[in-house]
Amino acid sequence: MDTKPVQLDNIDVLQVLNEEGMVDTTKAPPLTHDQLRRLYVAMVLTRKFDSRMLAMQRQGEMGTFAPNLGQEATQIGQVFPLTADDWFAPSYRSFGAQIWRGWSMEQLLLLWAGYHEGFPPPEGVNDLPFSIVIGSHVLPAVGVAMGMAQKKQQHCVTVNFGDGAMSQGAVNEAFNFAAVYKAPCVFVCENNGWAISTPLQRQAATESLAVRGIGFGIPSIRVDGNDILAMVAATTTAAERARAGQGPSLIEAVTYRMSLHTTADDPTVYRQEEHVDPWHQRCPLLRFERYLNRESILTEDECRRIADECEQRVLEARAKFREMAKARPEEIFDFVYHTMPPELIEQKKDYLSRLARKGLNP
Amino acid sequence: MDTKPVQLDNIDVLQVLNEEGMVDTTKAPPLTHDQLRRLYVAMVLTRKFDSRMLAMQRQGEMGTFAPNLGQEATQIGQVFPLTADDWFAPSYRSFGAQIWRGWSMEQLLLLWAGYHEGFPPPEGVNDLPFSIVIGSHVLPAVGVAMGMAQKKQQHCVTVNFGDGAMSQGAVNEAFNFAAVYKAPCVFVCENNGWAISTPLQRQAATESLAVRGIGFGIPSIRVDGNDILAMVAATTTAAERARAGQGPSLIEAVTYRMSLHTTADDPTVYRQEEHVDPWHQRCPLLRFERYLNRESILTEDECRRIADECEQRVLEARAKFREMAKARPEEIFDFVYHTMPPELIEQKKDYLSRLARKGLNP
Amino acid sequence: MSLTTQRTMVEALNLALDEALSTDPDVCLMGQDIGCNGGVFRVTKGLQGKHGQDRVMDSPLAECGIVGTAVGMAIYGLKPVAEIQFSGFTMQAFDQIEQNMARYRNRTRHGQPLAMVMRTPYGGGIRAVEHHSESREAYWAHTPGLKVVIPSGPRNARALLAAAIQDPDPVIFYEPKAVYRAFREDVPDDPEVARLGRAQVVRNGSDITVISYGAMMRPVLEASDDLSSLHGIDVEIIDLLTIKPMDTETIIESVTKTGRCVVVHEGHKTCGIGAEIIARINEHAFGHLLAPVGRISGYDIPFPYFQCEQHFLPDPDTIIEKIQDLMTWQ
Amino acid sequence: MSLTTQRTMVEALNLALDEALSTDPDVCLMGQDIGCNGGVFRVTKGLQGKHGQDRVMDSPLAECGIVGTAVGMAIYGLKPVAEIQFSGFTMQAFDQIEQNMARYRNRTRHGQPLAMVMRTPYGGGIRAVEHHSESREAYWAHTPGLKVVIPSGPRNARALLAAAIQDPDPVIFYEPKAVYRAFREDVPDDPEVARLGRAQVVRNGSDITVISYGAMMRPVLEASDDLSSLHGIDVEIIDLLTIKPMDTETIIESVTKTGRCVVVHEGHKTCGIGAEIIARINEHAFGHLLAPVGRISGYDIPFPYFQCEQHFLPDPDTIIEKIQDLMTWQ
Ligand SMILES: Cc1ncc(C[n+]2csc(CCOP(=O)(O)OP(=O)(O)O)c2C)c(N)n1
Ligand SMILES: Cc1ncc(C[n+]2csc(CCOP(=O)(O)OP(=O)(O)O)c2C)c(N)n1
Ligand SMILES: [Mg+2]
Ligand SMILES: [Mg+2]
Repeated sequence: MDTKPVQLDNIDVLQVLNEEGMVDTTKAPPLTHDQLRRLYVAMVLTRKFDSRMLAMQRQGEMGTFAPNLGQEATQIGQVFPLTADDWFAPSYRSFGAQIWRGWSMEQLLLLWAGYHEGFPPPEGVNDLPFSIVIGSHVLPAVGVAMGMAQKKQQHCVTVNFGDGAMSQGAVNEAFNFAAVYKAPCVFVCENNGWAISTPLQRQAATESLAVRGIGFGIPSIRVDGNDILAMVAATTTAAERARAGQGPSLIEAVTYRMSLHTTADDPTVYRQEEHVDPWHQRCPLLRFERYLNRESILTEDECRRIADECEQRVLEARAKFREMAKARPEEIFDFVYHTMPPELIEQKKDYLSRLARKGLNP
Repeated sequence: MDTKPVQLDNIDVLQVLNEEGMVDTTKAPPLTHDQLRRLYVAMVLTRKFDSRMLAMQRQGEMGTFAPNLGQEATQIGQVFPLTADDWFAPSYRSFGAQIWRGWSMEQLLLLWAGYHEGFPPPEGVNDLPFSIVIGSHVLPAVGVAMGMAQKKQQHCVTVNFGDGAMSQGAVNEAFNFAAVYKAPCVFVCENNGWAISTPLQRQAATESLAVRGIGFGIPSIRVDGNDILAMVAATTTAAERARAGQGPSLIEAVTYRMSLHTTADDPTVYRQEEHVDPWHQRCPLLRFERYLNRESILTEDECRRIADECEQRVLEARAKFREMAKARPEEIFDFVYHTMPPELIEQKKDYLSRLARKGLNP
Repeated sequence: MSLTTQRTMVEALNLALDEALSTDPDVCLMGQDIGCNGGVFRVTKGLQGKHGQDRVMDSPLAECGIVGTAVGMAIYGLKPVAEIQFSGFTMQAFDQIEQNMARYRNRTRHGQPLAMVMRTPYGGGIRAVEHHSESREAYWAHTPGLKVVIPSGPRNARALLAAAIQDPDPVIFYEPKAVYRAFREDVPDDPEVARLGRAQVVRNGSDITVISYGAMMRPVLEASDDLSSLHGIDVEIIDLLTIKPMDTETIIESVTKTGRCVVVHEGHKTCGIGAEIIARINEHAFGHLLAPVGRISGYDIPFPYFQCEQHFLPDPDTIIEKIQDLMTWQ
Repeated sequence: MSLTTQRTMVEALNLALDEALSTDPDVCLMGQDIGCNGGVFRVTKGLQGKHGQDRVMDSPLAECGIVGTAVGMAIYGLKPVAEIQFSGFTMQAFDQIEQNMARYRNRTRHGQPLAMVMRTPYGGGIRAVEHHSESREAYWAHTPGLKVVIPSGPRNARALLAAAIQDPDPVIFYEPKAVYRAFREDVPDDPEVARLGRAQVVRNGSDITVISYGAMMRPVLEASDDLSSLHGIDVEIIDLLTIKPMDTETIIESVTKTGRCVVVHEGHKTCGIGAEIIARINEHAFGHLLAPVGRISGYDIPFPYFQCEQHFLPDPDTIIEKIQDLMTWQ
């Protein structure tokens, strides 16, 4: 038996844009001004969408949903390197990434308002529907990647989940399957410090979650998740590795859940404002904006205009949503099987007569 | 955000007794001659029991079972440091350790011969029954350890499982729970290179399984599992850490499955003899014997006598087993609930009439 | 006469847990967010503050881990009460429930019995997202070794949970989340402990027996009010309370008397609790039946997205119509 | 007339898999030890050698991982056939089966249907250790979105597995391991594909209907031989073949004709398949019943350790006795 100690490499920590908005040019990804502007717009749109949806929820127009205030850079950064042939598997907090990928905002509103129409990935968008069950989409995402490998397609899958999801057995199985089959998969763990009321220290005994990947033989990195340039750099590298047949990577994107866990949650019960405060300074949008302004890639005026435009787009989506929001209770049997079996036909008949009794016949 | 790389320590690899039976005295655990002899006897007994059970199985007297030829040092080493107040959670291949812990060999024969009487841990033995479902005993073992911590008892739990079990989500959850709650738990992964026909390289993408523990923040070590002294040293340290409230450890015990996976298995279908060959030299018994002989702790004659005595004990156990082996089909309803509910009383009545029809009335 | 306090089911459950923690040092709680957050439905509110982090344990996000370690604590002699945040997530713990929680007593021939409870909210009606409205009590009823208990109101919730915690066997305690805050009821201030395995005839009647449990008791009661006042049909109502083992005797006694029966549950139809009740009536009261037993249940489709859930759930009108049908069955 | 070969069920299943791999490039297999070891029961023997490691994949030891990644491959458009080594270990995959495999089509409104199969040997009778003899088809029958198929002999095993692989919906394919090598049967050399959802009347009779499936078909056939030759009772036998969706029509037609019925399965009694069949007969043929429907099943206890398993399993004598009882029921 070889008795030399097993050497473990250190885990890199990546930050490109520091909290003052200064760039480390040696690490910056090569992005055009247009790309930088698109990233910025997507982040602003995410934030606008988030706050509008919160308002709608508070007014009773929306069901419970999970805000992502403060996580805009992790959201957009992770999907930026993906092509239409790559796949993305979102978590329930990934609507920023979903919009980037081509989900319409009105559809996402439908989804959170409890309409079945909101769930299926839109035509041409290679995404999974998101998973409400923590971690349950990670194995299917690896399966998609294994399918790509089997079909010799040089694409990749990016899958997004939280720090809490790292505790699920199924997620750890997914790491192992991806590593063993060298599946072209990018794991993005959005470590926002909380799983509802559970802080990271009660979720895991390691300071960095990236070390988990090492335990499975997956190249892993810890990234400043509030730094859009670091996110783009790390996910681009990981996606390229995956497409080149070099297997999976794990990216721990360190960010913070500035807002509620969901609209059913009251964080004042379990966390002090002092914990949240420092993160205001680290706001991913502010930091990126400072940089863009200073480098004259976008002026302050342009930023304001972008904000207005994004707000406008969100309002248009809301209007479309309001037109589309119509429950179709008569359809609930129609998608369970390819062809409805006799026992369901019988049950549907019974159900339709219940609807009829309520005056809801289609 | 702290941008320094995350430092990971190397994983120690421990060997005390090398393949020639030479000891590294700087690492040897402080054992008396009597202790060394007891370890040797237990290992010999394990081997004798194993080969007798195999013979009985081949003659139809025993059900399918999992031999542990070549794994005697991991078996005995891991339980050596445990007191009667400590707990042990065996795998289905842990009969060597179980005998050490106080399970009678006749009971173990009953167990493998399909008699329910074989399953319950004997009076006064703080063990779990073994788990046939890979990895399913690991979380309960951690739960026992959490119970100890909660009751402020300074004891520990050792849980034994294979390299294959490392892939189960539930086992990875167990690592995390143990780490987060600092449960007094010693994980012993008996890496024998195979999970039925699956070699380690298709089970995991890391060369050492100890690195998995690091991923959960658990101090981990790779140990020569065919070296009884290294096993004792590593498990003693781990048990002491656990009892002192310093939390769990993971020990990867590197050994080899010399024999069949189970008696239902035919390894010639999937592995070449060349792979097995080098392991004959590394035989844990031979190596230990050489050392004991050279140090005059046991003479060759004494070793032969021990072998005979062990064989004798196994034969006595077989005789007892043969006396005890009696199916009690009328009892199968009697242990499901504390008090048999009416619906089971009714079903048992029906069942007893079936037995009566077969002339099997108690 | 002892005093009572008006409580919601959430408050009544909290009371039962508090009492258990206060009187039995072996009782401990374990679950996600049950500590300072008090659980997502606030059933454990204040309990960590009162009884300490050692006994009211916040867990990592892993249901299998929660049940599996609770199994271990129970083996060690504790009486863990594990909370799974929604019954839809008990699937993650299925292996530990079926392979260990349900079997340890039998495996060890009473040597290592597990006195433990797995609590979890079940059922629809609160406009929740996917996987948050499941009623899969039939899975557990089909699993040998478990007991399954489902309260229908604050008072029986408290008394049944107390009984479940004291019970020597592992209990799946399914809480009808739609009832959590739906109404208040007088709950005795002094400890009250129910007896598991007993159904309750909550209303006597002579024309037809309605068997139900949990959240469906409310539409059942509403329907039978209407049936009696508007249609002169006299309904006998049985609240199962314990689903497994089932109180067959009470069922058979009632159906033998009325000759007619309807079962109502929100869990899916195929191989559901209704099927089992019908089979037992078929076995024990076939000769007394004047009509087939009616079965009102959730349909065999995934629980619908919440804009449609109210139509999926059995409602009083459906129950009324079915009963009227059966009263005139030829 | 096409040629046939005498095959065991294991060989017949191997044939179906080989045919599927040969004709459809999207079919792939995944499971523990299915590669060069050919699976612990040798169902996949030789397939990796013939079709390559990319298409016949040995997996790590994680059932949830097997089903979960198969779900992903199916989303990607492949047709994975996942093997779980024993049905007792499907508990480890319960979450992926219930939350993803069963629901993807509905969740995505037909957008991402999953054409996949999860094969697994079930049932007792082979003197196996704990957790190796489970029959929990009722779990899957209770789960919306799945189909459940259980063959009873080599020929239908091959035709049903071919159908399951071609089916556009996810199928749980339960293989009666006690039948694996129990006998040989003529299996056509040319491809044969059954139609899912159809029960088969394997013997016509007029006195009583016996409904069963899988490994229990053999004691049923044996019992009815005796009943007809020794007691002059003319038994009609239905082999369900597809458990979900269930061919209610065939059942009702038969029971309407005979007026008497027994269901036989080895899965547990409470909320089992028998309960469901009884409920359907109650709903659709109540007026035709001359006696209660008999239910012969596994008892509601963990499957016993193997020295006692033969007494736990329904046997011909039990079936004969029950049928004789029912024939004279008053
Ligand atoms: C299997 C499962 N268990 C519990 C829940 C309830 N739940 C919803 S979100 C959440 C916390 C998730 O935390 P994390 O993974 O960090 O993601 P985040 O919400 O922070 O984005 C929990 C416990 C769930 N949805 N699924
Ligand atoms: C959950 C589960 N899956 C599959 C099996 C079948 N099985 C029995 S032993 C075994 C291999 C176990 O390998 P490992 O963990 O390395 O232990 P070893 O047999 O080498 O001691 C498998 C797959 C099982 N018993 N339990
Ligand atoms: Mg989080
Ligand atoms: Mg092994």
